[in-house]
Amino acid sequence: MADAETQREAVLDALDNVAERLAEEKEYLTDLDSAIGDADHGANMERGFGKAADKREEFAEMEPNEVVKNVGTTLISNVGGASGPLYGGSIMFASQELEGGITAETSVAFAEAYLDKVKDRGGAQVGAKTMVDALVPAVHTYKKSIEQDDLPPLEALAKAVDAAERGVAFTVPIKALKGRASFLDWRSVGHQDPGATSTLFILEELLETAEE
Amino acid sequence: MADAETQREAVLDALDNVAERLAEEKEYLTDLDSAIGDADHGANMERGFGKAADKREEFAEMEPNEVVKNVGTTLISNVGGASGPLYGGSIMFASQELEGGITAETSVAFAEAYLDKVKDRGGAQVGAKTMVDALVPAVHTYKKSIEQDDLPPLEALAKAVDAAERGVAFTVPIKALKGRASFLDWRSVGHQDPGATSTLFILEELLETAEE
Amino acid sequence: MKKLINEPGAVVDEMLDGMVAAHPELRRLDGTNVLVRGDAPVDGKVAVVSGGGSGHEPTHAGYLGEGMLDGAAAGEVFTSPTADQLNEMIQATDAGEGVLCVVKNYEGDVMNFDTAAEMAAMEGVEVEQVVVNDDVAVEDSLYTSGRRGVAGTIFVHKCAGAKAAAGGDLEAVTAVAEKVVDNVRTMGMALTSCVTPEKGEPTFDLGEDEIELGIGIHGEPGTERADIMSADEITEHLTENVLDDLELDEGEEVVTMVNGMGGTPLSELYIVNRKLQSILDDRGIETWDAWVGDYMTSLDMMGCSVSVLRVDDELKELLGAPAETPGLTVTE
Amino acid sequence: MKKLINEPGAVVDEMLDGMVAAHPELRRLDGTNVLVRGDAPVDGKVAVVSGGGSGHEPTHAGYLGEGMLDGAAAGEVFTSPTADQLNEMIQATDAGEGVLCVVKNYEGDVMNFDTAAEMAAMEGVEVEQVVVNDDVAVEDSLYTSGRRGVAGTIFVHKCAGAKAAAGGDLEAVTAVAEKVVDNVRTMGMALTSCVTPEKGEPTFDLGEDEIELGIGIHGEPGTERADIMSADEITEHLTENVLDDLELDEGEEVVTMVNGMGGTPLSELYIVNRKLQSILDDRGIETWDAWVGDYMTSLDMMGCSVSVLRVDDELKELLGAPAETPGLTVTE
Ligand SMILES: Nc1ncnc2c1ncn2[C@@H]1O[C@H](COP(=O)(O)OP(=O)(O)O)[C@@H](O)[C@H]1O
Ligand SMILES: Nc1ncnc2c1ncn2[C@@H]1O[C@H](COP(=O)(O)OP(=O)(O)O)[C@@H](O)[C@H]1O
Ligand SMILES: [Mg+2]
Ligand SMILES: [Mg+2]
Ligand SMILES: [Mg+2]
Ligand SMILES: [Mg+2]
Repeated sequence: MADAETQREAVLDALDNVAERLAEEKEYLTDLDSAIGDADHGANMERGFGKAADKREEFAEMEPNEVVKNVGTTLISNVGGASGPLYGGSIMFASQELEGGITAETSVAFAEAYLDKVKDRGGAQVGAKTMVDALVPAVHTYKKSIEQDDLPPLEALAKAVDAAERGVAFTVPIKALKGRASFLDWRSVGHQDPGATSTLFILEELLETAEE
Repeated sequence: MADAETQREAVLDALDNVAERLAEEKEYLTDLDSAIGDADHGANMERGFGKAADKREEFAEMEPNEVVKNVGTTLISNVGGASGPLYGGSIMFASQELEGGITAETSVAFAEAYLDKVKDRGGAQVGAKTMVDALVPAVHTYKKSIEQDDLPPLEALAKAVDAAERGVAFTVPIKALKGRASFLDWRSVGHQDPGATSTLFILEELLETAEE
Repeated sequence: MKKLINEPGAVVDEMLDGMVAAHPELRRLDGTNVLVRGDAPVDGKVAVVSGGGSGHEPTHAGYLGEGMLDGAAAGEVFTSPTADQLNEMIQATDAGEGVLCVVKNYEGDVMNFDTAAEMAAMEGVEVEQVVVNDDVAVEDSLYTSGRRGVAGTIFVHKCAGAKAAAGGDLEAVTAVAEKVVDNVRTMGMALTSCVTPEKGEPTFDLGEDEIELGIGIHGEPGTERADIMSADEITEHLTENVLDDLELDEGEEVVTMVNGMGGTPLSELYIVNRKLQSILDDRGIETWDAWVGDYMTSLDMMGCSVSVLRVDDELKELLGAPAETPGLTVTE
Repeated sequence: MKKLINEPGAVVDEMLDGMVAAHPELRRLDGTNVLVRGDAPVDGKVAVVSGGGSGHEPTHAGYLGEGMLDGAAAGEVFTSPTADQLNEMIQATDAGEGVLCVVKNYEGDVMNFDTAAEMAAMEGVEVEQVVVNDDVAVEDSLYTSGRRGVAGTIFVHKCAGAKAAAGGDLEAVTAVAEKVVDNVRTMGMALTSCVTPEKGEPTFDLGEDEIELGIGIHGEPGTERADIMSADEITEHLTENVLDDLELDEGEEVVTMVNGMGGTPLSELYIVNRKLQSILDDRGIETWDAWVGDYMTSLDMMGCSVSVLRVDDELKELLGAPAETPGLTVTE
């Protein structure tokens, strides 16, 4: 188990990578949101994670779980929209699970708490064409890989990313029941959900960081 | 000299031809007005002369000069804009010259009165890039052809049409001093004046009718 | 994209500054995108507040003032404001009599307002929330997000604001707001999409002969694409959907709103109103008042929505009560 | 072209019907395109009337009502009304105290109003005419048509209307109107052209990176084409031209107007207002009141104009006097 400083640095690196990636994907996410939403998801994600990454110095003295919590509150204060409370509130809430440090075990607890909070706050189940569709397979796969298959976290995370990818693909052919896209009714079929997509990107960057 | 009925029929035929021609040229006139005005000259002319032509039945019992006067008032009531009072008011005013019937002589007096009224009402001299630039050469040529060259009215009218054509061409390279186009200042240079153009079309139709 | 802006990221901030410069009777809360009445909190009065994404001007801050709103929070364009800003708004407008939040039904708005209400409640502020969902274009169902809140929201601001101005307590003000929500229905359409400052191009593409029916106010595509129709046909379509849903009986009284989406000439809205009133006439429904204008826009979108509010004596009194705001003035 | 209309030829007629349906306090003179206050002629009061082409809504009929206009004549889109309709308007509003015609300086308008005034005078009506020419974009010269009348005209309506409401006689009302004309200047710009119902396509073509400076209100091209600039730069350009022409001294007071051309989101007008007020601040000029909105439009054109009116105590009192019209309400 790495010490608190190493863990914090890992969290900060992950944060940088996520922020950079979301900035790169801003236009793509916005295009997805144009098709079935209001064309702001890219800007929302870039703004939120950008602000969080800018706080590197503020975070320099914090415990890893506090850094994570602060990323959550930063998102809450800067994103707005649906994704603000969903991403921000759930990260904030789940950060409690990391109080004892980041281990394979606590990371599973974090993932579960995060998923629960998203479902709770947004009221969406799987199949509503939301970020939940990427999260559920990812979290389920991660938990099983670690707890039952005894895989190392890195491999478990790689499997979770694969799972999330399928979840994203799954959002395409289904009708939205929640979120702005639900207002389009049948016209939402055939389009990929922006929030599920940004969830995948974040997971990909966590994996990338962990591999480094 | 033709009797009142023949004259009235000639006036009504001319009116029909003019109305038809202006309807055909509506888009063209509007395009000219788009470039240096407000894109309504075509619609204005079509509406005005169309309404006048529609009154054929009302006109059926009138003296020729009264028909002409009524065409003028119809334009005044239906055209609006700058061209309404200019065309309508001047036709109405000049119709007095036809009280004794339409002859070579009275037609010259009509033309002169018409030109005077346009200049008076609108305050434009030659070279201001307005209908006056088509009218002045046409009226001057017509008058001289009849009074000094003793040409028959038909030939005089043909020469007047030629003269008006040059007037229209002359409006292209000069800067507008009057009318909406004047607000464009130097940007009006290079464009043909819509009102001079519609004046030419009307003269062409008068000639056409006279030739029939 | 051509817009009268300096940079996309500064639109909301600079617009709010320009608004306060034009309406010095409004005040911006330091470090926020929240505007409040200059005299907020108003002693002895329940506060009525609202908020949501920007791009709908004069909504929301345009309805700040006597007889309407006490606070208005502006999110980024089409993005609901964050919970902490909403919380600041609630705190700044509460005079101890409680605060009614008028929320349009979008999950983003609802979730952020929920969070803010929790935060404010922790500070001892009594908060109530009314969720407006007047858009009949969207099917209402337990398992979905339900209907959107759109232009009918302005009627909620007006009536709840008037009730608060008349000294109603939080319960009474909330009840009025809910009554309006129960009795107002709206449907909208677009001739063109809108261009957000961030994206810089139309949110959706519409052919020269196509329109979108059942749009919201966020430049999202509508529920249906249709061939271009005449103003009368469009008005008929919107109005009939609204009236069918509202289940009005002959002889009932209504207040109507033809709302422009931002890029529609006022002349066209009047053409729509002409048909709307003749449909109501034919059905024996009486128009007590007809609103025509840009009340809740989607930036530069061309199009309109038709709202119908069933009114009784109470609502008529509240709608007719004085209001003095940048976007709506009613005199006695 | 996509518009909320039924047919191009019916736009004005149907819009007027829709207006009266929305504002039953207005009345349409039978068989004309003239609207008047329902209570016209108003006993003992000088009438203030205006008119011009349609497409500028809420101008002109939107300013009918207490404290502003008594009559408004609507021509075809961008075409001044005919003299006989103007004459009917003058006759219908005259209560025996005389009628002031507020005319924007375009030859069409001037010639038709002139003719109408002659016709009305023959019936014994006392008629005065004030020609508004506030547009600094156009050079003023004896040998040309002079300057156009644009958005500053609304200030003339307001002040002359207030003077008439206060019991001023025809001479006094005319004098006030002339005072406003002498002290107001305007300059406008367009990001896009507008589409008239008749023509169905943009009056002029503008590239994606071009704007027109010095436009009027009829979709005519401006005096100059320029590369796209930021809102601040555009505001600077317009404001400086206006201020230079008005020759304001430090410490003088003004009322400003940022007028939208119809297709501009209100948020952008506020961004312009923000810069306008900061320029005035820098020059030590005091803004007594700032108007921001769509007061005199060009159909769906995107763009704005900036007007500045130098005010003294008299004008401030008249501007602040109550008015109740569809397009402008001022409360005491
Ligand atoms: N009720 C919900 N539950 C879960 N996820 C949701 C819900 N509503 C929206 N989302 C997610 O949020 C994404 C949109 O986020 P964003 O565009 O930033 O916010 P907004 O919809 O307010 O504009 C959607 O693609 C979807 O994945
Ligand atoms: N002062 C004037 N004197 C003579 N002709 C004029 C004057 N002003 C305008 N015109 C003519 O009127 C034409 C424009 O007519 P029209 O477009 O129908 O009216 P408006 O300019 O009011 O839109 C111009 O092309 C010009 O020939
Ligand atoms: Mg979105
Ligand atoms: Mg014209
Ligand atoms: Mg959004
Ligand atoms: Mg015209």
